[in-house]
Amino acid sequence: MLLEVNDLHVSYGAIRALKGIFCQVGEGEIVALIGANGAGKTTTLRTISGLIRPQSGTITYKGQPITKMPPHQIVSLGICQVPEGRRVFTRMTVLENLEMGAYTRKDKANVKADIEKVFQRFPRLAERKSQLAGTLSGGEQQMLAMGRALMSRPTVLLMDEPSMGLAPMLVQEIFSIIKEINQAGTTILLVEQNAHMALSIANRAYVLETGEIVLSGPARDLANNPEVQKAYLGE
Amino acid sequence: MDSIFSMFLNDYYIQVLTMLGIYLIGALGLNLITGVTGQLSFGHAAFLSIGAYTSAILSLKLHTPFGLAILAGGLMAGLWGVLLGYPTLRLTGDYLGIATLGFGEIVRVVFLNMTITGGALGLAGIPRNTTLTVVLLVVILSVWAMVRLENSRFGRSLVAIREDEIAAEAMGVNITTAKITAFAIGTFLAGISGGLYAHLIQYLNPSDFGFLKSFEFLTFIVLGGLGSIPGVILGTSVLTLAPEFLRFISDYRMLVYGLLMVFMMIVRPRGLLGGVQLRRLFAKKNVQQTGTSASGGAN
Amino acid sequence: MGVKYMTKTILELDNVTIRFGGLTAVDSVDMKIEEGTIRALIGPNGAGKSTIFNLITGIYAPTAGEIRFMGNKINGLKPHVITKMGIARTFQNIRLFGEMTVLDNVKIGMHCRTCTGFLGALVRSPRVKAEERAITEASMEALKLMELDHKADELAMNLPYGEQRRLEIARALASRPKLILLDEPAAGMNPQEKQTLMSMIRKIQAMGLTIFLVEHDMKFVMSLSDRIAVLDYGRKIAAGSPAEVQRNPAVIAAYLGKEVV
Amino acid sequence: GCGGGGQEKKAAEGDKAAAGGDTIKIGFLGAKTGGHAAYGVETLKGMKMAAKDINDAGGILGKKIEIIEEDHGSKVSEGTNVTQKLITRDKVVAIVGDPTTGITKAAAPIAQQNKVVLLSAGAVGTGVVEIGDYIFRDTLLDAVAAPAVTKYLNEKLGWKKVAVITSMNNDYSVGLTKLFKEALAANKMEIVAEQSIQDGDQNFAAQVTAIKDKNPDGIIFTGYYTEGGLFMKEARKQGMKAVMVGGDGLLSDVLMKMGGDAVEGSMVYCGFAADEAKAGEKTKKFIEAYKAGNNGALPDMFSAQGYDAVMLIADAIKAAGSDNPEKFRAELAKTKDWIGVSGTITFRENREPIKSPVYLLEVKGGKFVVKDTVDVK
Amino acid sequence: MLSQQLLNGITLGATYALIALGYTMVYGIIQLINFAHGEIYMVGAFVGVLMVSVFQQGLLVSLVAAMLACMIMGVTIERIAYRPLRRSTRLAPLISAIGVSIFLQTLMTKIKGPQPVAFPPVINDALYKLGPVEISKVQIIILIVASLLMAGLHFIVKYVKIGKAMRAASEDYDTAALMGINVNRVISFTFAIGSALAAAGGVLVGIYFNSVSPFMGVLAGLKAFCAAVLGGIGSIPGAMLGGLFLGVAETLGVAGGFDLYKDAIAFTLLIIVLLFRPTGLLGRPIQRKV
Ligand SMILES: Nc1ncnc2c1ncn2[C@@H]1O[C@H](COP(=O)(O)OP(=O)(O)OP(=O)(O)O)[C@@H](O)[C@H]1O
Ligand SMILES: Nc1ncnc2c1ncn2[C@@H]1O[C@H](COP(=O)(O)OP(=O)(O)OP(=O)(O)O)[C@@H](O)[C@H]1O
Ligand SMILES: [Mg+2]
Ligand SMILES: [Mg+2]
Repeated sequence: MLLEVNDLHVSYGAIRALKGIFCQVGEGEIVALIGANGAGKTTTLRTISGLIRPQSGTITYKGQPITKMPPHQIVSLGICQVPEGRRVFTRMTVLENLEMGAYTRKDKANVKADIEKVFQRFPRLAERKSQLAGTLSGGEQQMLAMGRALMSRPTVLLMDEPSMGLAPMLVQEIFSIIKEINQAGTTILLVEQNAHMALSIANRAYVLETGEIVLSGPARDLANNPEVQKAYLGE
Repeated sequence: MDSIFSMFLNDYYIQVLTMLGIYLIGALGLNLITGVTGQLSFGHAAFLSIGAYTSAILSLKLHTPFGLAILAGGLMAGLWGVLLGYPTLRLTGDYLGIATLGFGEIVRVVFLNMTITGGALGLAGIPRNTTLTVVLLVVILSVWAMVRLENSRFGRSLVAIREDEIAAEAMGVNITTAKITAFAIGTFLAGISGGLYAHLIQYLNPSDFGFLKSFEFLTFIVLGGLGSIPGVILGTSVLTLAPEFLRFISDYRMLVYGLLMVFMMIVRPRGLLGGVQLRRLFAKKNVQQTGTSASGGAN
Repeated sequence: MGVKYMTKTILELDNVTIRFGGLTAVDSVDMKIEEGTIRALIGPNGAGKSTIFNLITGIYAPTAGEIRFMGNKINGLKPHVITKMGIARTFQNIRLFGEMTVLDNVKIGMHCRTCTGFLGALVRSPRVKAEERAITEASMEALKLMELDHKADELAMNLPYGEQRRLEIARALASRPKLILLDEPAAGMNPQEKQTLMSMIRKIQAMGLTIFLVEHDMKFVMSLSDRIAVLDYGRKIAAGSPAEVQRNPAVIAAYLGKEVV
Repeated sequence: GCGGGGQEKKAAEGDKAAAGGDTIKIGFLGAKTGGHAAYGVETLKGMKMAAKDINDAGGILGKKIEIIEEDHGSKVSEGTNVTQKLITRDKVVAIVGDPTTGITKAAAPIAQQNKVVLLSAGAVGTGVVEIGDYIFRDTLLDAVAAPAVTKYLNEKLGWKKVAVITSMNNDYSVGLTKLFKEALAANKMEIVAEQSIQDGDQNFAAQVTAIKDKNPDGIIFTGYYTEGGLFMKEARKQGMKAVMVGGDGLLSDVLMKMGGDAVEGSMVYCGFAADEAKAGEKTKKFIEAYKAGNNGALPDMFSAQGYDAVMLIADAIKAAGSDNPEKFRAELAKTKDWIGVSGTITFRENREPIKSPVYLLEVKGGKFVVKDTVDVK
Repeated sequence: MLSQQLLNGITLGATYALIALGYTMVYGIIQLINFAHGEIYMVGAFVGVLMVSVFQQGLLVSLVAAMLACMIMGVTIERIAYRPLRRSTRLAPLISAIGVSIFLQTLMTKIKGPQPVAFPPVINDALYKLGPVEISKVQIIILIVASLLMAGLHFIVKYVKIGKAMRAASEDYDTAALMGINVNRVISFTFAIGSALAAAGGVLVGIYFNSVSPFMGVLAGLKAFCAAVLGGIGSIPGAMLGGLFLGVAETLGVAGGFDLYKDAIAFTLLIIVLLFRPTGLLGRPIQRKV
């Protein structure tokens, strides 16, 4: 397994957000993480990225423990994240934000080409190249956050609700982009409220409830699971 | 009352406690401006000095009765609070801080050059009317007033401004009026504090009200816990009493005092009593009360 | 309620335009919203929807055009004045008073309907006490409506995302608005939560309020709105009933991508 | 009404302490930290030396002197706290301090109310001893120095015509000019030119031009060192030869820095300067002891006056045969031609000190050296 | 002699600018009003004195030594007193900074005594005539050193990657870390540079005014803070401009005969500027996008 999470416990002060999470992401997979508000999805991703120190448990990447690594080192291993709530650098321009995404890269020429690629994917961003990211609309910021993560050419991409606030057409676009970069070799761990879409492109999925994994398996099986349908697919 | 105090406390303790009380009044004022409303003020000492000089001059030149002189000092400080607040409160964050800091320095320089204030020589011979009893009364009154404000429609609107100005405005809070009112009350208390100070120390000098004094007040409220009234009381007490308690280490006193500030901040980053509000201390009781009164209304 | 049948215009946008530097974010938009209806505004990202909300609530002033609320021109007024006149809103990026309790957040909503100043707070006369009691009761009611009353004493920042969104609505309701603007109220919610939210919004409508709504979840929008306006690059490209809009080729091309069922 | 009871109690406590203690406590009121620390620390050094000298010689009235040192961090409010503490808790019979006028004025009323002697070893401003009959100071006052120096200029240096330069926006300068003018009149000296400047000015061409033609014997400059240095520079540039005389406002190395060669020969008076060559026996011993304890550094005005302050108090106690402030206060007030390390001190009726000698320093080779000492009667 | 006054003002302003630069850098990233910055400047000046007097070094060596010593000190202070407070309210580290400032000032008073110390002569000061103005060697050195340091800083921030990382970190530590930025290192680096600049300022001012004291940092820190805000928080050219503005305003205020009101003039100007440009001279206007 490329990425393995073992018995992860995380608390915010008195609040126990994760109570022993186990999950695995294999090379080349798309793995979806679904669950209600406050289930602990974001917490899981932030812990993997090293932004939160777990109480206990281990995270390994290619067999190497990364649990105690600082976030920037984890990024340099190739694990990148599209954070929840966009988190663009509001006082920097769209272009500068994209450049920040390529911070760890040394190949300047390719960076330029990749920026062009992002602009092709999201023409809206190209139009607003030198606008301050803080004045972008919500959806535009979401596109920027996505584009910025792509700039790092990650091995593993963690995505936290990438479709939030996007127009329907763009939602479809985002999911096809996810598929596309996955096919190009990037492994993906996807957190989504839009469980329908998530399960339709994922290989496998985990269902999280109040800090624990309650269900897991191939995405298709989960999509057909009546409990899941009732709770997360609104059917 | 004062004679009762002096039966139990020697004059040194009385002096120290009186000073503590005076600082507390000023700190409560700053807490309303900075702690509750979130408006950074680095010029609080200026308002103390305005109150101090106003009341002292009234006492000296016009023999105004003590209480009246103090009140006038408070009102004068509040007036200047409004005059300063009006143009500057549209500044945000540190820019407001700097503007208030600048105002503080301007006030100091002006007092330094006025004849009625005695300029650099200072103003001496102010009658010593401030007693522990008076200060204690004013402290109790101020705490009471602040607790009432905190739990009112007005107090809530101030906190809302601190938390999110845009949302507060969108919810119908007139932020300009609210901020200026907070400034007026906060600086009024500073003026009262200054007046009491003048009538305790009996001597005023502009250099005692420089920006370092303003930062001292800020230290009181941040270390206690911004926006928390028990916090302000504790923070002010710790920081004004610590230099006295630390006298036994003599030459290392200020070294330790500096380290203590760093240490306390690191241990309690939100202040000693950050987030503690008197009301929340009694929260359970209150909830029950509203519960019963609500159901009573329904019946 | 009979309100629905009175076709009285509550909000009117007349040729409203705003520019940011060279960018025209909202371009000569006309709109009329009837009292008691649910109106949706949809459009691609960056079309200018939130900007229209900001214009209505006085956060931006239009470069050109006029906005009228119940016949009165409101552009140029301060946000708090507009709120007092009867328009309340929620924010796309949640803006709660994080360090205040849930109940206090809602009480702030009542601010413009009450009047105790700081002197009143000190004196605490029977009138003031009565007012405070009324505020608490009305706020609890708003919380009940949004099913948040059990969280009244928690700090707003400790609520999960979906509940924060509902709290924003409760807070807006507390200002007793005639018109309420909801900016992506369902974002970040799961399908079940969205269902609950829909029924809550219908309840709000039943109370006689007019609802103006921006949302990207088409199922949500289509089943809720009476009429829909579509914006693209700041211009209104279509308007009509949900069925009409869904079939409009321009809308499909610019926004929906394919017809939504 | 209430305060009265407290005071009586205090007096009783004071008596008890005076009778019962086996040490005589003298408090130090000053800054060891903060902006005024330079004055406080030096004062304290002098005080400690005095206490040591007294105790080594067997103390007074069979008791040792004990210095209670407290730091007020250069803050007025803490200064009053310290004063209260010294009086109430430590039961000192006298307080030496504060070296600055401001804090002295805040502390003095407390000492006065509690009938504890307060002797400032540094305050020179007005309105200090007026606070009450327990308040003293042992510094050189301009009112004493200016006439003495003027007389010296007239008699010893033969000056008849002078130019007077005042910095109009400087309280100190305006006041000093007034004192000098009175003294000049008393000595029948002529003011041939009078010019005003402002602190902060850098260009004095006009003023110098105006006085140059009057050919004064010397220039009396009452302002501060920065302007003094620059002023003399301009004077030399325009070919004036006369030297400058001023008060301790000119006493700073900055004078030489600003004036360079132009201030060679300029004269400045002050209350004390360590001058081993000309010093009397007592002073010489003091300087030696100070140097020994401070890596060869020389004592300044504050340490010398701090030393004298303790000695003055000790002698008053000895003379009164009691360390009760109410008794030795009177003896202290009678001090006349008392010889200390910073000079001879006499308290006038209003307890203002007349200090002798006035130290007249001269700039020589870029340094201040003692030119002469001027006795005051 | 307006041009002469202007020159004096610019020299004074250049030293303010040096201190303000460090201030604004730290300020821009961790939003900390680094009250101890003035104390670092003071310590820098003392290290300069020590190098010249005890180790008999020339100006350049002393300057570099002071800068190095203060770099280490600045980084250490950040580690101990500010890093644990990074995620708390903005005012918490301010208080901790005041504590550090009290500590350093008292410590220096203990070590060197409270008296001002004369800066031992390192350069023989000469005056040059430049048309209508006289400029001293010290002034020339200050202007040159300050310009070089500022140019160097500008280069780093504008063209070197860490400059951009600073701006990113200043907005959001977490997201910056998610870009692969070592936030701790960026912040340490900022403190190192800022403290070095302050030390340089300390040495230069020590030479200029020929006096170094444990209390010299208080007012200098305040002025630098004002200069930084005046220029626009976090803006490096702004800090330079703010420093110069303040220096010139003060000097001209004095020259105009408002000596007594010198500080008041500077602050009145400052308030007026802020009323017209609420985010400082070069600060970006705040965008209200909700
Ligand atoms: N900074 C924090 N402090 C305290 N509690 C937190 C914090 N962040 C999250 N929590 C709590 O931890 C739990 C898990 O939160 P998390 O954000 O991981 O949920 P989530 O599954 O991502 O939910 P959502 O779908 O709303 O994004 C929730 O109960 C939440 O309230
Ligand atoms: N203050 C501003 N300065 C510059 N451009 C702005 C500003 N505010 C908004 N814009 C631009 O105006 C356009 C409309 O933004 P708006 O937020 O209204 O979009 P929206 O329709 O709400 O989009 P979304 O669905 O993504 O939230 C966007 O392209 C945005 O970049
Ligand atoms: Mg989440
Ligand atoms: Mg929007």
